Amino acid sequence: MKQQANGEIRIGFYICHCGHNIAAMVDCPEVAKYVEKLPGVALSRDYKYMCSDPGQELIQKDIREFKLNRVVVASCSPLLHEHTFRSAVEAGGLNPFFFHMVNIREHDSWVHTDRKEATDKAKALARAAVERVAYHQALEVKKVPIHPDVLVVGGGIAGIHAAMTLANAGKKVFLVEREPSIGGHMAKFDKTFPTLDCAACILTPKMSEVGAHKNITLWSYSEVTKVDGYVGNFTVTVKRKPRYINEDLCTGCQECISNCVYKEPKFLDEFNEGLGKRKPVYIPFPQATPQVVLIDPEVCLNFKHGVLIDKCKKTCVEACGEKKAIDFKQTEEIKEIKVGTIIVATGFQTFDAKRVPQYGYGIYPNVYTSLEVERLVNASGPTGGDVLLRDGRHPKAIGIIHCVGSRDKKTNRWCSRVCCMYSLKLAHLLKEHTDAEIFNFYIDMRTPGKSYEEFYDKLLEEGVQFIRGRVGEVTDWAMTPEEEGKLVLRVEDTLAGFVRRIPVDMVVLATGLEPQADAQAVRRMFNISCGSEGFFLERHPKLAPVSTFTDGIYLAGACQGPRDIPDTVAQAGAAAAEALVLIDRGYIEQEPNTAYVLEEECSGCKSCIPLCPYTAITFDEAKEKATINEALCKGCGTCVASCPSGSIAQRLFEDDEIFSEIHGVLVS
Amino acid sequence: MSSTTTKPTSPPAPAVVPWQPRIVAFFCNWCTYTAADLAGVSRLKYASNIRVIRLMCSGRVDPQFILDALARGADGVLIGGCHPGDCHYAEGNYKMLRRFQMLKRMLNDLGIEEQRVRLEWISAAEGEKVKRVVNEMVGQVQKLGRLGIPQKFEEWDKEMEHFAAQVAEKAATSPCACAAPEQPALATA
Amino acid sequence: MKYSYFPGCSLKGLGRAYEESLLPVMKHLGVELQELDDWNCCGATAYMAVDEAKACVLAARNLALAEKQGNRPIMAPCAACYLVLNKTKHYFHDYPAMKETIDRALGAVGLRYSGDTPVRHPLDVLINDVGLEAIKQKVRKPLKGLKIATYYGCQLVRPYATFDDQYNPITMDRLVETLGATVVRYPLKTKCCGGSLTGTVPEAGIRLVYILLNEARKRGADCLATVCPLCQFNLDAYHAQVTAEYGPVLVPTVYFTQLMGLAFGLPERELGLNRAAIPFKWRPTEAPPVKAAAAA
Amino acid sequence: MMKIQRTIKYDADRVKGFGREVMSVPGCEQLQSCIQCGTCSGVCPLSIYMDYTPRQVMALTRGDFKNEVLRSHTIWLCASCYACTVECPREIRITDIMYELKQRAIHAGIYPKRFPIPVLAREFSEMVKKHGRITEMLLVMKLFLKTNPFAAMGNWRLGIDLLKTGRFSLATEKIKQHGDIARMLDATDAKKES
Repeated sequence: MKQQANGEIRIGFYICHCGHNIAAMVDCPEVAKYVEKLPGVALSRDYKYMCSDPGQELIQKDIREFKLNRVVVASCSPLLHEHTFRSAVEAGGLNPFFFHMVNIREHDSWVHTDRKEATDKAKALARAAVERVAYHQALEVKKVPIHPDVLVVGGGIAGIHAAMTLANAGKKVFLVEREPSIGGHMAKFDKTFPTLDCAACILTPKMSEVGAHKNITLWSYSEVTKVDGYVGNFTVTVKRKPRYINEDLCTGCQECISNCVYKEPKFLDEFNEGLGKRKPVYIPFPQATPQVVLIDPEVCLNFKHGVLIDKCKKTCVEACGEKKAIDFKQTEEIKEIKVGTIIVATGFQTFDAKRVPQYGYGIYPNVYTSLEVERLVNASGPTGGDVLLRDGRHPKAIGIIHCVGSRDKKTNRWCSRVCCMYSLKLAHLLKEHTDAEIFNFYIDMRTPGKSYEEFYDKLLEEGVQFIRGRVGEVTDWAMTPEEEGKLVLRVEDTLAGFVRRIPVDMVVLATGLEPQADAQAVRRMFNISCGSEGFFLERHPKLAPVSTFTDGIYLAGACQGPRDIPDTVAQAGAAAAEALVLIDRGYIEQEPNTAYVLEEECSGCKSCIPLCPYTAITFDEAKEKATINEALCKGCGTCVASCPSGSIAQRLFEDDEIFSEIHGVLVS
Repeated sequence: MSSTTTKPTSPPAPAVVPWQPRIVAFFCNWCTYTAADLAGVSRLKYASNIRVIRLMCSGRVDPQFILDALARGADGVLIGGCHPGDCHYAEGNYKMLRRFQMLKRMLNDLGIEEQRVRLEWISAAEGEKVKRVVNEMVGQVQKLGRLGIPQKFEEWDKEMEHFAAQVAEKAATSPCACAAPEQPALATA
Repeated sequence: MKYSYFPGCSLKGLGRAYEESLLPVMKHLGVELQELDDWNCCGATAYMAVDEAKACVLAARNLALAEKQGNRPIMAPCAACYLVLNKTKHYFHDYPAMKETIDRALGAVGLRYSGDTPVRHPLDVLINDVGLEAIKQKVRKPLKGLKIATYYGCQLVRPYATFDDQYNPITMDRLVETLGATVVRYPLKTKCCGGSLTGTVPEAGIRLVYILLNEARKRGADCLATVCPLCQFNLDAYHAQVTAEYGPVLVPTVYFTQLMGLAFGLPERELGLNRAAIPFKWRPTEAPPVKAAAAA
Repeated sequence: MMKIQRTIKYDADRVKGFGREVMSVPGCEQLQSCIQCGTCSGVCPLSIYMDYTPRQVMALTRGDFKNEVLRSHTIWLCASCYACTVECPREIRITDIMYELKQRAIHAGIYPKRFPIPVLAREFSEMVKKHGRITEMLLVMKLFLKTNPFAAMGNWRLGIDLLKTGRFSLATEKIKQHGDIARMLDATDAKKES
């Protein structure tokens, strides 16, 4: 056992009431009394709010007055306030690591119901900390430089805004988008609530700015495939899918498209949700960024099942002429970049309406999803803004069903937050375009947000019908003559208190938002966590909403949870700011919890070397001993636990410290 | 490792059982400790018998910690780490798993029931699981009864002294496997 | 393939034709049915309303008997029995209190229930154990040209959809198609027939019957195929009241087993076809499967 | 002259604890999480005849309005088709709750007089207790005689059809060990008292 050096130990112990949060379930004064008698404790206090300024000043004052050389605070989770108190200790003139924190709120007062038991637990934990802190050593925080470049993953409105913010601050940004163009879901919307300004009008300027910005490297039609390293020094591998067009040479003149051997578009058009058609060579939508066409090898005659066969007349190549932008030989390209911080803005996917068969999506042609309707009412959409049903009719009555794939234990439990508002918007637009009678079927109308409720009022005045009730089913069997040939919704008008059958020509399903299908894979790649519903998990729901548990990786937009455009943009700005903080500081302080070899004891068995995930351990042939590169060590402690001769130690988690904690929680 | 039951299993009512087992837990900083914080923030209620010691990674859990805890009077030990593939340090949890298997075998040889030590993968989002696992574990250990190794040690020590006296020769060393680490020089205030 | 056959009260009474057609068809397919000795009422819907525990106890006796008598899977053709037996099994596993009650009650008459015996519906057995291939082999007179509205009713697929989809079940569709018939799209295939309400609250029950028959008619079905004696009874026996109320909608309702019998070319008197109030007159024409295939 | 009655409910109209009681029954727990969306009524084939919609029954039950619930026709009109149970976004087993309420109504003896369904239920159970099996026609006859004899005549055509088609047998179905049934059912009650 290593004797601890600093001579006499004088510990100051503080237990926090946290208002009633702790005091209600833990008898703080009693714990303070108990600790006071423990060996090494110079003073022991209970106080209402330790994290408050007076609380911190109290610590500093005591350190000077009572010559404290160790401090223990029993309050909330160290993940919340360890840093606060370390600074306080430092301000008091002590090395910040002569401090240890006890979690008696999240782990005690909040989760137990018996005051006696909770108090005993608090005592045990406090004693463990007191015994542990005696072994603490003075440590220096390690500073690691930050690479100034940033990677933004996802080119929706979140990614676009984050990238622009950083680029305008003079930082180099890599923006990686999976689709052929940036813009994401917002580019598909017709108008945006509650202001009803057209999505394209406000989005496309930002898109072209991104495309033109000297600080932004835009890689569309590309995917991140590998992420190595850690905050400040990430190495990222990006796969650039072949679009069979040389981006630098293509001017976006689209001559190739008009001259394609296919005279008429005949393939389902993804951007228009399959409501429209495109050719094998195409540009997703008029304002696509980058303004570069691409070729779909699955349907282009020059390919067979994606393999080049070179059988087509290639009229497109002729049309392209001197530019020579078309390159059928193009292959997938792998790029490797170094960045210091990463912003994940991979967005959401809409709920698959087929999962609620009772609403007949995919069975009845006139049942649409909300996203389809966005395209249907859009002037540049497949019908040029004419609401023409799949069966060629114009609707005289329309039913909009809210909460499809939301607030439903059998599909997604959560409220998707945007459906109420976009349903109101679609109701307004459909009214405008068709003058049909419109019914909104909602469970609860949720319009929190600046001038959202006012928008609801507007709709009420427009004479849109609102029926509070979740639709039971959509069928095509008629009970009465006026129902013949219509879609019939059976629903309880819960406010009127009876059941109704309502015949309509068109049904719109307000599908909810859910995590991207590959969210789990992405999560693993970036080593971040997901909530139970599958959205990426923020570090703290209130105090660190855009940070993740992995330093240097931030979240923006709906990949973290359903949210509308204003919130998304705000969050994207926040994420960018967080990244800027690191970059402009230029370095990050790392917990000095690295491992080190006790040379005199190392037998040179090499068993630790393969264990290290960061290859921080090497073998010193000369000394025949293992050596640890502390710059590479991340402090997991796996090697420490595995060393057969016990000759590796970890700062902040020394064996003595942990053994004394074990002792502490078990005596008494 | 974790059993998912469809019916809500009511937490074992401590009142029923005369004694409270003492359970030491080693939670990794990134997943399980955070999950326990989440359980707190969500005000979930679970048995208070558990004492959590925070480590950066389950990979840091040295089998000695577990043995030491049992030797000092713990009736059970719970280790919590990130789910396979989610480890903040890539693979610390795998390393722990490997060690854990060997440790279990060793405990069997020592005549200590396997169910007293438990390894669980609990992600930062699984506050509910912390509640479930702790309650299950407490119930399990309550069924097994007290382990009481320190008491055993005392008995053995007595026997040794007795034996020593008989052969009338000072027992220079006590064979006690794990003496407490000597405390540093302390001054009481 | 051996099963403990649990007819249930209906198949001995109003649902007679169901049993009459089920037994020969199963025999023809080499499925061995051993009628559960001394079975009792399953405890069905009405009893549930008086005392759930007792209903479950009644059902449990049959489950216990089955375990005692060769421990074969139970085949319950009546949708109500099928549901109650399954429900009891679920409760037995999900609720300790219910398990205790059942154990005590059975104990009183020296019976035990372990909770394992599977409860199967003939449709399930035909599709998953016998298999459509084997059934195809047996088809002598394909039901060519017969348009069928497949009607599953409620309790077969709800709440325990064990072998088919709750919203859009297709096992019977596949079966009758194998027999050579055509299935018409019938959105009401899992709607309620009114159960005992036809008798107790006619205005409600009769309306449901009318809706079901009328929609089948509008969709051009020659008949409805059903899997439940109560459905068959409601759709068939109340035609007079329906006609009086809404005008004639005489679409015959037959058991899927009767259709199988016809397709297998079994003697008609064995199939209880004469028992329907709305007679089912359609008959397949003798034609070797080969020719049928060519014609198709 | 139109007849009016007060519809306001005073706290005295509640039977406090009723809701909690029902929600503590196995299978009924989920009622706590009802959001009153009305899906149950929307899919219920009988809701069109109910005095309270299934959703309202859920609300009334949770709100301790015992008398309103047990007196309502709704619980007796439920045909147990389980559509509501399958569709409920909160996975509330509404059909089972309806059963629970029917049982309570029968035990409390408060249900519409001469209303056939509870009578059917009781007849049914008595017949089972006696014979172990059901003879359907016997049941139907008894039912009509007890509730309104004229309905029996109104259904003469039905009777004749059944006779014609040989489905109208009055021979009583019995099981051999019908003593067993009684013994089992008594054993079931045994714990109810305890």
